[in-house]
Amino acid sequence: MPDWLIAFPSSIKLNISDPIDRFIDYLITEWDAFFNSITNGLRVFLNSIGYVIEMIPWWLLIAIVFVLTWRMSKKIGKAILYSLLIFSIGAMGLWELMNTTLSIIIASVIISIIIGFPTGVLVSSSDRLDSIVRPILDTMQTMPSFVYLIPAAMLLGLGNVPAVLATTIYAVPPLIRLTSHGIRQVDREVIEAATAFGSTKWQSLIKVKIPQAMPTIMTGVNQTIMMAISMVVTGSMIGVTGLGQEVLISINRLQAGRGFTAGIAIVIMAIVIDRLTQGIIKKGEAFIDE
Amino acid sequence: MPDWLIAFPSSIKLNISDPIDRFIDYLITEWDAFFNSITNGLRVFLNSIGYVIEMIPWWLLIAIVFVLTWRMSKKIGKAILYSLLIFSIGAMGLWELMNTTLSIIIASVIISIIIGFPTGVLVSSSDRLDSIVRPILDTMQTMPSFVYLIPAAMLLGLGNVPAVLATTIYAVPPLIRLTSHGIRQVDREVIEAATAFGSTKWQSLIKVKIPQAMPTIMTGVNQTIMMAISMVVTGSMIGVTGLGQEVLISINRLQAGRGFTAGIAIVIMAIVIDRLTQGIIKKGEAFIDE
Amino acid sequence: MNNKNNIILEVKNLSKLFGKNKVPAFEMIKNGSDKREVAKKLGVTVAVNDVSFQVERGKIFVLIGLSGSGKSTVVRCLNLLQKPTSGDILFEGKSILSFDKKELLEYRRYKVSMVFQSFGLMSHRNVLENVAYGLEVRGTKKAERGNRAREIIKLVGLEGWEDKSISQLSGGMRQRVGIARALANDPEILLMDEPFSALDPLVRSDMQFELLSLQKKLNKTVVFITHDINEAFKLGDMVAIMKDGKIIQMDTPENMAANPANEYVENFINSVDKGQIYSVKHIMQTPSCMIRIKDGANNALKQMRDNSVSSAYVVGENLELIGILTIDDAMRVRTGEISIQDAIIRDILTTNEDTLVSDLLSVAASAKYPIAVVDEDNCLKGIVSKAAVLSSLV
Amino acid sequence: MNNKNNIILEVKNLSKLFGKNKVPAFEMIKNGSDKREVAKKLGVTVAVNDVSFQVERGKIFVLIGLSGSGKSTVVRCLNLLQKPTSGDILFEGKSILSFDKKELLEYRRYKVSMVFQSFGLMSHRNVLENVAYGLEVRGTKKAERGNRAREIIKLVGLEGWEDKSISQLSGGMRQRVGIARALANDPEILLMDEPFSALDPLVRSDMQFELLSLQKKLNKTVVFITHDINEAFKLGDMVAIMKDGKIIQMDTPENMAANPANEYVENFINSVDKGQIYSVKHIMQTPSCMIRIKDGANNALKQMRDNSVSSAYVVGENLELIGILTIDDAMRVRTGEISIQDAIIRDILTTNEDTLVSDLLSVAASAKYPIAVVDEDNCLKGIVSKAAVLSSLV
Amino acid sequence: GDADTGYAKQIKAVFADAGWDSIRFHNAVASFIGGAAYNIAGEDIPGTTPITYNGLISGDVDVYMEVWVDNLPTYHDDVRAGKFKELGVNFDDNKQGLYVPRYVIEGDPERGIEPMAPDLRTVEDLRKYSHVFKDPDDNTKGRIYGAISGWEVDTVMRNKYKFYGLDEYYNYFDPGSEAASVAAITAAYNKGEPIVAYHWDPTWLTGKLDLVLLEDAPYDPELYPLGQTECPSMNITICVSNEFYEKAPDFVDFLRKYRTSSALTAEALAYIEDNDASMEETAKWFLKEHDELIDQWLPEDKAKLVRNKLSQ
Ligand SMILES: Nc1ncnc2c1ncn2[C@@H]1O[C@H](COP(=O)(O)OP(=O)(O)OP(=O)(O)O)[C@@H](O)[C@H]1O
Ligand SMILES: Nc1ncnc2c1ncn2[C@@H]1O[C@H](COP(=O)(O)OP(=O)(O)OP(=O)(O)O)[C@@H](O)[C@H]1O
Ligand SMILES: [Mg+2]
Ligand SMILES: [Mg+2]
Repeated sequence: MPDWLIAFPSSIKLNISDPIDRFIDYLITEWDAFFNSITNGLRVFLNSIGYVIEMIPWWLLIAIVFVLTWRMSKKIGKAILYSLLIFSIGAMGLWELMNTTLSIIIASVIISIIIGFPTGVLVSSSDRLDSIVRPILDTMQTMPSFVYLIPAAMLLGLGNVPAVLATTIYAVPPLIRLTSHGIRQVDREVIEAATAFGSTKWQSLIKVKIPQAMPTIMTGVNQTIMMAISMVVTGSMIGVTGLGQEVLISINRLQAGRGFTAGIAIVIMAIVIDRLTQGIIKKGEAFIDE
Repeated sequence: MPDWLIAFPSSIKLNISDPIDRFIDYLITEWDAFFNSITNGLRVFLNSIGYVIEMIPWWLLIAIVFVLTWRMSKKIGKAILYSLLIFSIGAMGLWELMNTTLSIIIASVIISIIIGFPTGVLVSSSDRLDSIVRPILDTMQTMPSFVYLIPAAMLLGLGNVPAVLATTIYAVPPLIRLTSHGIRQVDREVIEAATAFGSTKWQSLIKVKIPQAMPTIMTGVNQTIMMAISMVVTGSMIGVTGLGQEVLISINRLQAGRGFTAGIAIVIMAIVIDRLTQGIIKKGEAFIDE
Repeated sequence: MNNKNNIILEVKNLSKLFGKNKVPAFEMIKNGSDKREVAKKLGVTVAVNDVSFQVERGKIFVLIGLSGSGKSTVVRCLNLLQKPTSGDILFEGKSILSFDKKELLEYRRYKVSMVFQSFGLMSHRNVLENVAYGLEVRGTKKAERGNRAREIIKLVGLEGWEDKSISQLSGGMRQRVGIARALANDPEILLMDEPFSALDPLVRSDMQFELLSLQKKLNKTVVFITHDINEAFKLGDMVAIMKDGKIIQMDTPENMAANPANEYVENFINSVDKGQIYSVKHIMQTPSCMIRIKDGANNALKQMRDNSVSSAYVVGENLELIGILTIDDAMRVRTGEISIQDAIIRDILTTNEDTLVSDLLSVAASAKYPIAVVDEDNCLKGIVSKAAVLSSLV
Repeated sequence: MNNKNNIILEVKNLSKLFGKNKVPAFEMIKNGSDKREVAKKLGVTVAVNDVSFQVERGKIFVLIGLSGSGKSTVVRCLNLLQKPTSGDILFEGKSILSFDKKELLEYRRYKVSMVFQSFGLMSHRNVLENVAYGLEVRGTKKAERGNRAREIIKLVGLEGWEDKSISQLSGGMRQRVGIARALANDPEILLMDEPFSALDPLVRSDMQFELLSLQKKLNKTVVFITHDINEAFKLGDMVAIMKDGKIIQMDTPENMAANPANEYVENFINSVDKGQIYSVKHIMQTPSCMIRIKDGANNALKQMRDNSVSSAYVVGENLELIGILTIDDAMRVRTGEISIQDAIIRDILTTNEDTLVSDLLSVAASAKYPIAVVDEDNCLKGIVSKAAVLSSLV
Repeated sequence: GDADTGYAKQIKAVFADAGWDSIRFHNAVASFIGGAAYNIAGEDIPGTTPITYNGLISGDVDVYMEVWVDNLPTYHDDVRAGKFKELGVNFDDNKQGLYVPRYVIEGDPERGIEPMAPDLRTVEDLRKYSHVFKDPDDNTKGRIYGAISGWEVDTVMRNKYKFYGLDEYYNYFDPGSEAASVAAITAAYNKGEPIVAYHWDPTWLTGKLDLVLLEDAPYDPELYPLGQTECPSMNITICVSNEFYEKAPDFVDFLRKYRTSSALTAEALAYIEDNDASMEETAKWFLKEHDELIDQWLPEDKAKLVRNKLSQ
């Protein structure tokens, strides 16, 4: 059996690597100013979030978690549990690191929701758009973040800005997908009723489709938060401090226990943020119509 | 204002790091045989998948993609497009690497579906279970894989086995969540009708709930595939060769183009696997009842 | 008839509350508070309140009542789609609440099928697969259940639509798929929650006919909810009227129409087409003037004058009806103009006791004389006058 | 009446096909193929096939027909929930198909509201919010729309349920929420797709009454689908019967009941309670014997004998009804026993031409003589005999 | 003839590919020689430093050609505990410390870059130039790109930063990973911007870019951990797992003798970079180029086998 029947013939060669390199070089040299301005804009946003979070004394943050959980779940047990969990991050000596990580996560989640939710809504409205967007989302989720992080770091510098960008790229697809999916699943009859009463597209969206799709959209938000938090370590690989850095340090030092401690802190953040977001969105639904 | 009012008081100390270390040591020393048997079992499974994939000549794989896409979408254009995409991986010189990566992904996705789908179904049936499982899923998704990869590598050795485990841990939560969510969203009346006709729990599940929830479950499968593929690079950090390694090498050499080339190959795999899975599941639905 | 063994379904003091605070709510209604008070005070909806009834095998039991009065809830308790808050339900003397899992499954699979008020169809299955669902979960073979389903689909007039998806059907077609699904199961008890509400009169009367013949031929028992009083009275062997979760009257259609328990029931059944309920025996009168043929013309004339009527029924030895003699003809017989035999008008309208008044309408309208009611032996039982027909319709 | 300006809605050659291959299917039906053939050959469902009608402002236009005959589809075309495959729909003379986005929105918001066959309620909103939906999208202030919605909720008998979620309602209650939502909008045209199908007779007749009074008072136009022929004939100013996507007869209830276009229509409206359609003018006869009071007893006797009747109607100078004179009394007048004035029975039953036969039933049953039909001026127009009443009900 | 008979007895040797090119290069050389002369089937296993190091302990990795001793806190304890065998030093003439691009000091007329810190010689001199190495996140201070988090040297660099009072003028920035650090240096270099960053030599980067190591006080083992002296050149050792040590004594003997230098390694890295060559090609080229090494490392018979193989 000839070799090419088994192994892929090596004579066929597609080289996209060089053009990509040239393109990146071009970006770095020609578009520097442009990327700088993006960076600076984002940096201001990030810094202000960071600033606010820094400002909050530890006991206030715990109190906020307590009150929010209580008001949302109406269960004092839950409220105490979540406050204790957050408290334990401090007790593990990771309070400052948590604050840093928190601001990155909050920024990424905010940006993801701002981008993902409207995009999902848009995509739900057209099968054509969906079939265009779907492979893009696949790409965003599976293109290894390092591949674009390093060029991004070269364009934007190391630190929070490219980390937030990469986190957003990775975290936004589930929200887009689930928003679109949720809206598509809404009962046709209910939408028809809305149409029949003279709802504009916008009105049937806001007043009918989105509220009806809310449970699914909330699953999307949850996934987006999970994805964003799962990028914490990756972010630390391009210079973000915080819990991710702690994980990297302990891994490089082969300190499994220390790594797990930081990991647990991250998980606690994830659980608390997830619960609060779900609660807030549920409450928020009530206000969506006027 | 006293310092402890702002900074978390450093006198409060919770040390979980040492107990964790001791626990891992205990696992390594006492449970070695147990983990070895797990490893060996999994390795046999992985190797057989790998073996099958190695066996398939490149043109046959492309033909399979072509035929499957064609039969599922009934669109020859799509079939040609996907075949060309797979072909281009070969043309980029990454065929062998793709094969290696493919077997890991396929194994992880199969295991994820085998675990995630029934778990999701189970979780959908009980709110109590849901509130127990939800934080576990949050943990699985946000605990940085690095943290458990080192102990896992110590327990299970380097290579494919811990990589598949880590990938599964990371990839299975969206499927569980969306399966449960989808089933919970099924119209109560339709389930009632099934009950009224004397369906067992199993029958209403198989014949009504799952088919009705299928679109949402499919979104879950898509997310699981995406997550699994996004772990390719992490897998290469514990001894898996393939496209992930190619990405790591190019990153370390700052060869963005080469990294993107490997990344694009990964993305192509993602897109094709996703489409085929969605197609197969859609077709499969027809056979689910008897 | 009222043989205990014939009771297939017995509902005993069934109550069903929705909401929290069920225990205090239960206390409240026990102490005589009504639905509205309980709802206001505790936020508990009393859907069914201490309802008891028995359904005989092979009979159609109809529930009617105001919207929201708890009919659907009662029926949904009968196959335990809803768990009663209190009370008991006996199937063939055995409490269905005590059924274990397997018994309940068997009960639902073989004993009882349901037509849902809002259809409850499965959108992922086509018409055929929906109809075959009950057979499928029982384990009937694919070919067999396909045949059976096709048969029933034909029966409900949806032949040719087997492969369509539910979303392509009109409202009435969907309802018929729901009916077909329940019929396909061939259960002993059919629970039908407003099964014909979306059907046009032609299809509806076909369906009614099918239901009646099923019930007659195969001795099926039916619990039927409807808002159409005519339908209730046409189909029901026993009709119960519900209000605010209670049964306020339960009786046969005739008795109910004749003796409404109170003004509410009267109002409720006001719109009924009474000709459809009343049979001749309800409106016939004793013939005021009946003469034997051997009595002769003089006697006849005397009797007519005494009763101040202008015609008399002539009967034979055994009271068998022979004909009518008018006062004019009787006079002519007396004057010898004609013989009594010739004078009797033999070509007269007769009917029997069980004929529905509505079926008598056309006859009565054109009849010159009151209609004679006879039994199988042609014995005269009574007469029905035009005026009686008319007034029965009021 | 048939003034062009009064036509609020005009449907011209409306067709609606479902499925692919619409163009060849359209050819087929144009060439006279019927629904079934098209479905078989091309898999296209012909839901509506060349339907034309006009609806006058302030009238109720009723669509009836077999399940699946295309009624819902027609109505859904009227607010463009479904886009017609061909044909045109004019609202106040303007094609709604030519409406731009904004016009269509205004049309749906202010001109036309719909009650859906399967309710189409929004499960994430409570009863009040569902009812207020139409007002909300218009931009009505929260307080105002709340008041308006509460008012309408009361009207449909759901007071106290404002805050409940839809899943807590019974079938009939849900339907009433759907009705309330459409009414709250106060549109010019109400499209009602079997709006009362899940309602019990009491609530239903309340609703019918409300609908009629709305239509009368506020000059609303209604397009109404129902399966209840009585309802159709009771509410409809004009009734159209559909079959297989076509209108096979369109007429006023009386005409339709009197002259069904074919056997199908006859069968279809068979179950109708004809007393509800026929008014006295349909069944009254010219009095066979009418005498003037000044004519005297002899003349009266002669006329009665000529017509072989036993009583005669006595009228005055201007044909105004005075009373009845029986043949016995006339003889007594001739013998001088009593005066003609005393002989006339003045306490007789009268009615007028527009009374429904059903309303005459109770009177007719107890009446000794035929009932006199008079106009506003008490002039005798005709008489109605018991037999006529009876035979009109057949 | 050897190949056929030996095929059955081939010993598998798993080489750690800890993620950088020089270790891959040394793997390729050792692998080539193993294949040619010791019936060794070499195979790379990819991973990060800590994971491959763990693999060495657990026996998943057989041969570790470059153990950066000072980056592994437990290394000396582990060697003492006998968790694996240290065979010797691969090379020890490497450098590490704070680097700046040469144009920062001297300018680059070709690219039109003026000298930005003409008097910059030592680490201490940095105090004067914080305005040159501006921190984009904090315009009051400069930025020093530090070592990789968790490496031993990171602690040293942080101490140094404090010791010289640089903390007053600079933020110590943790780049997080090698790739990020290299990306930062490369990006700055390509744009001709100033940067001061921790790095080490040899890497392909130091081979490619013209970087200057800032001077520091002479090495003193006592003071070094406190950051007060220059970094010593680190021992880059070769280690094998205990199992492999038993299994392939001949090959282990060869590895014991294996020794290169920074210069040699840098040369090979440059070859890779310039020719886009594969590791195997580079190994062959390298052995041909430095034929003398074959004699230094191998007994005569084995050397012959290797030369035979090279000439094929
Ligand atoms: N979305 C659709 N897709 C395909 N076919 C449809 C669709 N909607 C309606 N049809 C078909 O159009 C025909 C008319 O349906 P329509 O709903 O108008 O009937 P209808 O007169 O309202 O019947 P019913 O009294 O049962 O509600 C039916 O044959 C139905 O199957
Ligand atoms: N799931 C539920 N949760 C709360 N209340 C309910 C629920 N189901 C029914 N109810 C209430 O129970 C009462 C009886 O409802 P049911 O459906 O039995 O009425 P029904 O007699 O069938 O009325 P209809 O003729 O309108 O269908 C209603 O007041 C209803 O609001
Ligand atoms: Mg009901
Ligand atoms: Mg309809």
